[in-house]
Amino acid sequence: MMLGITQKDKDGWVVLELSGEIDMATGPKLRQTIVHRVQDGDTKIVLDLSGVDFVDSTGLGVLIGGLKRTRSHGGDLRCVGLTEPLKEMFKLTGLDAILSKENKTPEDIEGFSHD
Amino acid sequence: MMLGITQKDKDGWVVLELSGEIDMATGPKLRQTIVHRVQDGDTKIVLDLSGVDFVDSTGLGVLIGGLKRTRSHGGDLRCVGLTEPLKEMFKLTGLDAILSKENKTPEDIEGFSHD
Amino acid sequence: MTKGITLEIPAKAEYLSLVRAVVVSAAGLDPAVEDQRIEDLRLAVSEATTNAIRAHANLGSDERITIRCGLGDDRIEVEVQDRGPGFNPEELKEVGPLNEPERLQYEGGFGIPLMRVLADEIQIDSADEGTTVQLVVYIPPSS
Amino acid sequence: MTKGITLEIPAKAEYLSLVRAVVVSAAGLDPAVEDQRIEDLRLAVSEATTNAIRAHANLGSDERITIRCGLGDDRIEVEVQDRGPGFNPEELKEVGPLNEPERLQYEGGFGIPLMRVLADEIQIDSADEGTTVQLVVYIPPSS
Ligand SMILES: Nc1ncnc2c1ncn2[C@@H]1O[C@H](COP(=O)(O)OP(=O)(O)O)[C@@H](O)[C@H]1O
Ligand SMILES: Nc1ncnc2c1ncn2[C@@H]1O[C@H](COP(=O)(O)OP(=O)(O)O)[C@@H](O)[C@H]1O
Repeated sequence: MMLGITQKDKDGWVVLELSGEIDMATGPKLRQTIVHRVQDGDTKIVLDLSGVDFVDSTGLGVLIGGLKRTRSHGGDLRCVGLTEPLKEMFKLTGLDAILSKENKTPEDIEGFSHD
Repeated sequence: MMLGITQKDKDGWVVLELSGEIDMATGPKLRQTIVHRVQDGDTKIVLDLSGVDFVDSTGLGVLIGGLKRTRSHGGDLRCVGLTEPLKEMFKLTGLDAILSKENKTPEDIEGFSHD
Repeated sequence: MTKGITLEIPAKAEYLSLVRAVVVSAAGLDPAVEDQRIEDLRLAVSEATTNAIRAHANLGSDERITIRCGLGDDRIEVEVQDRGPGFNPEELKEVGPLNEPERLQYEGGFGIPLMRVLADEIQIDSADEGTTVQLVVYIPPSS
Repeated sequence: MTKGITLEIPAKAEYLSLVRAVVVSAAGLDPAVEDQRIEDLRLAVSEATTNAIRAHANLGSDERITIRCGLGDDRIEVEVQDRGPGFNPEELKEVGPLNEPERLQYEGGFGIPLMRVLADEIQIDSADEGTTVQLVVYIPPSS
């Protein structure tokens, strides 16, 4: 299983649509993508996880790393589209409190236009 | 992976909606179902395979056995809803010629009402 | 062959779907392998494992079946090894070619002919101590 | 524990998804196991295997990781065995409980705490020759 990453720009946010699994094999690819975008000055990043059916602790590490990296550059990282197993995982690890912000779709995030 | 079998009666045909895989583990369940229906006098049987994503040679054996059993009692056995891998498999083994009869849905079979 | 994975299962039909899941996962590790070839391998390995399970029917359940799966640069190799009584593949009853209506008088005997059609290479080594079937599917060179 | 399956993989991250597929297949053999518990086991075993792969980082690639999976009447047991340098689970740095905001200053150290939450039983046996993590998930009695 691979991790697919499709990048879109929307209302000042970078949306990364992810599909597959985020683990030790695929995490580095996501980390790199985030690092590059922040280097390019794109510090407001949304991860659309609706196509992701597995995140392990390595994946969590990548998300936390991305959160810290974007925030330290004045931006933010949000996760939307969590499937049930991922919600469970985020709850177990306390990540839900800071990462998902109750957002359900990219459109629910402030600054996103509804079109 | 199990094999699910849902039975329906329709216009004098017994429709068995199958889901899962037909192999050495699950084949006996299908064989028994067919045997019982023929014993009950239901000799015109349609297998709806649209939910089946794997049939091996044991499964083929069950289909051929069912065909012979129904025909020897004056009935017939038809297969509909074949997915691509199954079509391939049926072609390889010559089963397509006698089992599927170009039927795509139960409705395409003569004697079926369109509702 | 690059060193790959080894799977041991009890000789029971209920483990067939797990074997197929492993083969599909292993073959999927190389993105160059086409879906159709993964399907071919899935069915071929399933047939070989079915025969192995049948061959164990009269053995104690401790005797397990071993499936080895290796990904090389240009090929996937899967080996199915049983500890059954063995057989002589040359002496198999000729049941007519696949794909002929008369063939359908038999409800069995599809396994090995199917494996031959599905795999790019097949080798059967059988002796009194057991049988090993090796199946090879080629991977197209990634461009 | 009923005799189950054994899987050997090279210590490479790309095999993690295959290990998960095997665990899901094996647990699914018993219809009494609920989907949520299969998810729990999938993640817990993945964490244990991730640690095993990391522990092999400095070993030759011939040294493989062994995953054993057994289904009993009332439990699924999965054992992940590596040949890494071992560690002392008692001496793990305390990184605070899961589920506390301060916890997020660390990007790692989630693995073992997660396993403890997800599995009904966990046993870690570690020595210089390697580590074996045993994870148990209970199966509710089928009514
Ligand atoms: N692994 C094996 N061990 C012993 N005998 C085998 C094995 N594989 C195949 N055979 C023998 O070869 C015959 C033909 O096999 P196959 O073509 O797969 O058809 P089928 O299994 O339906 O009979 C089997 O009936 C069996 O006698
Ligand atoms: N199988 C193992 N072999 C050697 N050391 C291990 C093993 N599993 C865990 N450890 C040690 O325990 C530490 C904590 O593991 P864990 O809670 O999974 O978090 P992480 O792997 O993210 O550090 C690891 O950093 C490692 O030092």
